[in-house]
Amino acid sequence: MRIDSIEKLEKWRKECRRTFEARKRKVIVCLGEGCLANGSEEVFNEFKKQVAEKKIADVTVESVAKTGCHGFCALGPLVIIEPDGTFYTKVGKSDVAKIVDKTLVGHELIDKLLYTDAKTGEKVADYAKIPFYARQQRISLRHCGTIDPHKITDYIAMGGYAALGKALTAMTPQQVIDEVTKSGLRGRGGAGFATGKKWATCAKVQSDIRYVICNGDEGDPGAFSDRTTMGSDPHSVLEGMIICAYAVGSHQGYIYVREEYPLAVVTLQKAIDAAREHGLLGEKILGTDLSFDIKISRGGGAFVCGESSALMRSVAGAVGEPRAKYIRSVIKGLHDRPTVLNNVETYATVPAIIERGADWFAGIGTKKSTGTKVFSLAGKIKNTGLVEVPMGITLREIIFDIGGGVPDGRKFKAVQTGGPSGGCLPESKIDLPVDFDTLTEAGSMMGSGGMVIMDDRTCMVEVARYFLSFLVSESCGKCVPCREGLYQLRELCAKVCDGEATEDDLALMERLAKTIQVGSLCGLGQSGPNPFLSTLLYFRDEYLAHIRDKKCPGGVCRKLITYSITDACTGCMACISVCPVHAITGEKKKRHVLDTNLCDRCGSCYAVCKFEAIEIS
Amino acid sequence: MVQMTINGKVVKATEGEMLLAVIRRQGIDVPALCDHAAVEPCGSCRMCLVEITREDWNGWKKYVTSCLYPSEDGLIVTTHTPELQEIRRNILDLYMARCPGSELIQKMGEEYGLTRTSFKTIPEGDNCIMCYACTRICEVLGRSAISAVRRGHAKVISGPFGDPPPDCIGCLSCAHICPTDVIEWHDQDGVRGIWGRTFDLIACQQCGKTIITRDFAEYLKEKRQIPADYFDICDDCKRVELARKMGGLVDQAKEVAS
Amino acid sequence: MMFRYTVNPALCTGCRTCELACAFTHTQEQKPGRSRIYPIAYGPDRFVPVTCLQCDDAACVKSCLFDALKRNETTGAIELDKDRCVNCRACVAACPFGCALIDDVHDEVVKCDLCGGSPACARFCPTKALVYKRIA
Amino acid sequence: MACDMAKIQEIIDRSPQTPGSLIAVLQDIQREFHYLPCEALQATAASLHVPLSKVFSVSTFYNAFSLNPRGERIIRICQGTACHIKGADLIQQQLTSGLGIKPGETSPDMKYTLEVVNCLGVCAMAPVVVVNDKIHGGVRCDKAFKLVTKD
Repeated sequence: MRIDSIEKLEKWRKECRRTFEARKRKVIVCLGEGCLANGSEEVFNEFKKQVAEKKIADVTVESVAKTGCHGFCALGPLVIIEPDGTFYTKVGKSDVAKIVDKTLVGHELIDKLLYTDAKTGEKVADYAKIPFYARQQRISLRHCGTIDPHKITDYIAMGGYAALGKALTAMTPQQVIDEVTKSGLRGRGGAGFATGKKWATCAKVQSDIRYVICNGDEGDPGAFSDRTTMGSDPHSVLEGMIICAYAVGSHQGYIYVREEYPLAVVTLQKAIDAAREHGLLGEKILGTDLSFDIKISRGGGAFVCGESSALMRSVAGAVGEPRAKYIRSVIKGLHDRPTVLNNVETYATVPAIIERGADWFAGIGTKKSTGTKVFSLAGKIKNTGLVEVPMGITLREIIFDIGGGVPDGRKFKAVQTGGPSGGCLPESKIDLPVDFDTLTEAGSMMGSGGMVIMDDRTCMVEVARYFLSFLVSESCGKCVPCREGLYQLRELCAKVCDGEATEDDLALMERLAKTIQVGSLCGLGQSGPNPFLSTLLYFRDEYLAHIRDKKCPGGVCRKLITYSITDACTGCMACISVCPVHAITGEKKKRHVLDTNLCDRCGSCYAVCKFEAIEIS
Repeated sequence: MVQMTINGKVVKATEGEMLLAVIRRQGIDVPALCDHAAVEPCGSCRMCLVEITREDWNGWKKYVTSCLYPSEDGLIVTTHTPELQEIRRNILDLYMARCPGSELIQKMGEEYGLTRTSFKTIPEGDNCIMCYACTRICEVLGRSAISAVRRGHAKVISGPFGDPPPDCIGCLSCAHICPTDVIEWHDQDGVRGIWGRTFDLIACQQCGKTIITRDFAEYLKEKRQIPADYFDICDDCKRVELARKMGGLVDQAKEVAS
Repeated sequence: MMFRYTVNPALCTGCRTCELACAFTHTQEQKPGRSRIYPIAYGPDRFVPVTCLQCDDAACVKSCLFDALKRNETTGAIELDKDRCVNCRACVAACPFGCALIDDVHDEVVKCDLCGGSPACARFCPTKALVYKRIA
Repeated sequence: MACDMAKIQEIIDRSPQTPGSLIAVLQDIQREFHYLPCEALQATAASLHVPLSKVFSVSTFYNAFSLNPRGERIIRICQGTACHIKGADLIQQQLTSGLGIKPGETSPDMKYTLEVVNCLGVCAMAPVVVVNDKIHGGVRCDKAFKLVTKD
């Protein structure tokens, strides 16, 4: 069915809403990657089977719905029973029968599956009351976890494409640009460039062809919000892109999705096909003069392709090497045409701004960083997952109030933000309000919103070495400071980890880091030394401990630690079976012995010991 | 025409002309390793970084590779600040670790006071500075026989599959353009060897002197419509032949006149 | 403006002044490179000063894949842009008259450029066998 | 190695025969064969009018491509930051010693290929191991070998 006018769109919406709301009681199973990894597909199928068999009055097979990622990945697979908002966590296939019998038929709660508030120890039934959700304000993620990403009707029912209709019929392209400018929206991809300004520049360049590209190459390790948005609410990305195309006068768009996200590609393709079928993409969108289509361009597994000029070369089928950006891509981008490149979260936010107005959006967040930002919480934190919060919220609120703090009773040490281009912030910076500018001032950056939390068992020098290794393997190799410089910096960092470095080496590292920052061709190289520089800034004592005392305070660096087995050993044999170099010997129920000469200090025994009988010194 | 300031001196340049060319025209020596007039600039060696600013930038300045930055009105360019010299020195330091055997790099390093690298010499390093001059010239030539393979620190220049490149015609452009002379080749007994391949050299039908390979001649014939027989004789013999022909005409004219 | 460079072998005595003048003009170094002009004997005491004819449809220009050879519209000479030349020698092989040359001393391609409009060979030729003059 | 040339050509013909299709074509071939056979690169170069050297360059630049045949079971260990912090190295060590192959290698019996990837975006479930596109979260190092070898 082609929707060729606003009237038809609204009529269709009524139908969609009726179907969407028809099922009074619903069982929603999260099928985001996190829950999928824990077996949520089996749970979903089991629900369908059980519900069909048991014939419950107000719950039909159609009432069992799947959604994209709900954000609270730590507790997946997640199941929500609407309209009560009953929130079941870690649901296994074997739990399904009980849920059907007790909750769906008997309207009872199953305590075991409910969320336990970490502070009070109480069970919380309604997910809206869980701190993880209660503190969030979802704009970009507004539909994630509530709609089936494969159903355009779900999106329409939730008010989808209304913003596009509004833009196309009630606004001129200039008014759209003005609205986005007024909202203060800044690019969510990392650098935080003003989106409205970018669109305005592109629209002004004389050209018959302009391109709109969505950067879905979320390469920062530790960030996964774009994957979620593309996979759980693809239409809001499309809608944002179409609005942008209207504003700047483009007929062709591309979504560049990284190779590592196969599910997102499938979901996006389905969404594009559905939008095309309904006249929301292609010729004469919604019966207006706007013609615009979107193609998916799959990445090839190269972090550097997140850099705009490399990305555009990759879209054109070439090696993703960046070029010096003295002519900005917004003027001369893909195929040398003016090109608007924004990231997934930015586009997904646009429809909300058009619909609810720039003032509403600008009223959220801080003055210079308006709106909300999605953060991916991972690492040593209880509530791993995705959260969307207003800009200006402190790191403490995100990590401790929403994220639940560090697990296993360990101490918070640092939070890494912004991926390999960002930095590590220590506890002294934890009350920093999070926005584009404060993070940069503190020596880190927003990046794509990844936050990896580290506890006191982390060695910051080793973390720097890890990031440098990442960058060495991801550098395109075009320019010397990045190709040779990061390699040498990594080697020097490894030398520190091995306890073989001197203070002169540290000075050399600082000198080299500066040259890499200033001398590199693209952003990857220029920001490459950040993880090293920020750890040095806040954890210089750890570097010095490695150098002067030959000690690794985090107990990580292999050459500087030894493992031993204490009296707490119960003789469970777990460490013996896991030791790759067979350095541990012993019998069942007898204290095991570790041969330090054989031990290569990998830490496998420490990781598997349930009795804290492995000691690091 | 645009007007810029380079190291305090007002200079004129064509709009869009790359800064490096303008700077060099002033007799200022800015080092560059990957730059060559026959290929598009690529900005990989970073040696030609200069500092630019403008009156209206309020003291803000930035570093750009002059080989890639087009001239524009009002630009204020500085080529040799202590910071820039430090960057160049560190880059050469890195090169010295990678290319311990390169005379050029060694010599340039010495100019910046480096006798040996501060870094760990790379065991698998050769004298290739990965400037892409060879692959770029091969592309201009229309062959693209060689390319950069893999990425990052593991990047090397090679033929497809690491094999002798099938599209190579043995023209030596890559070997000649290479700033560190790392591409090995030899002409011996009428045969040229390069990139693991051998090519027949065309021997002059009169004296046997060789100039280019048969494959290169074929390519020129096809791409630029040069008649095949032009390549049969060497330049020396062609000149002698020309002298003989012209002389013959002169003699004929003389006979006619007398 | 148009110029023409003419060679009249009948007047050439084979004195080789042109060769010296050429080599000196183009290389001020200690070891002079090869000249771009050669008086070649085609019989006893008979010489032709062979040099580039600056052909209209020149094979050297056509053969250069890097646009290093371009005609100077003022002087009429086909000039070699040394910055662009990579020494592939396509022009040397292609010139039907053998007048794109290899300078053996410096191992590079050289070619007559009419000294930028005042060819030394013509200036120094004692017999006027070589003449460079304006024709229009 | 014998190659299904007809299949390769069919895959190439699905995309527009322009240089811009290069990456897409290589991805389609890789998906079909799990690696890029040498003949496929040659056919791609010829059909899309791209020099073979460039096809090779692209296929070695991107991590997604493999030029060697890969095993029946492709095991990918995520080495993203979160996975690293949560002990991905230990998993890697268990799998390399267990399978007897290093990352990037395939076992001689063509059963397993071990690869390391820089973040799969499932950081919340760290550490993550992917076996033939099935994501496994919260992998424990002592269970890793069993996980990837079980049927």
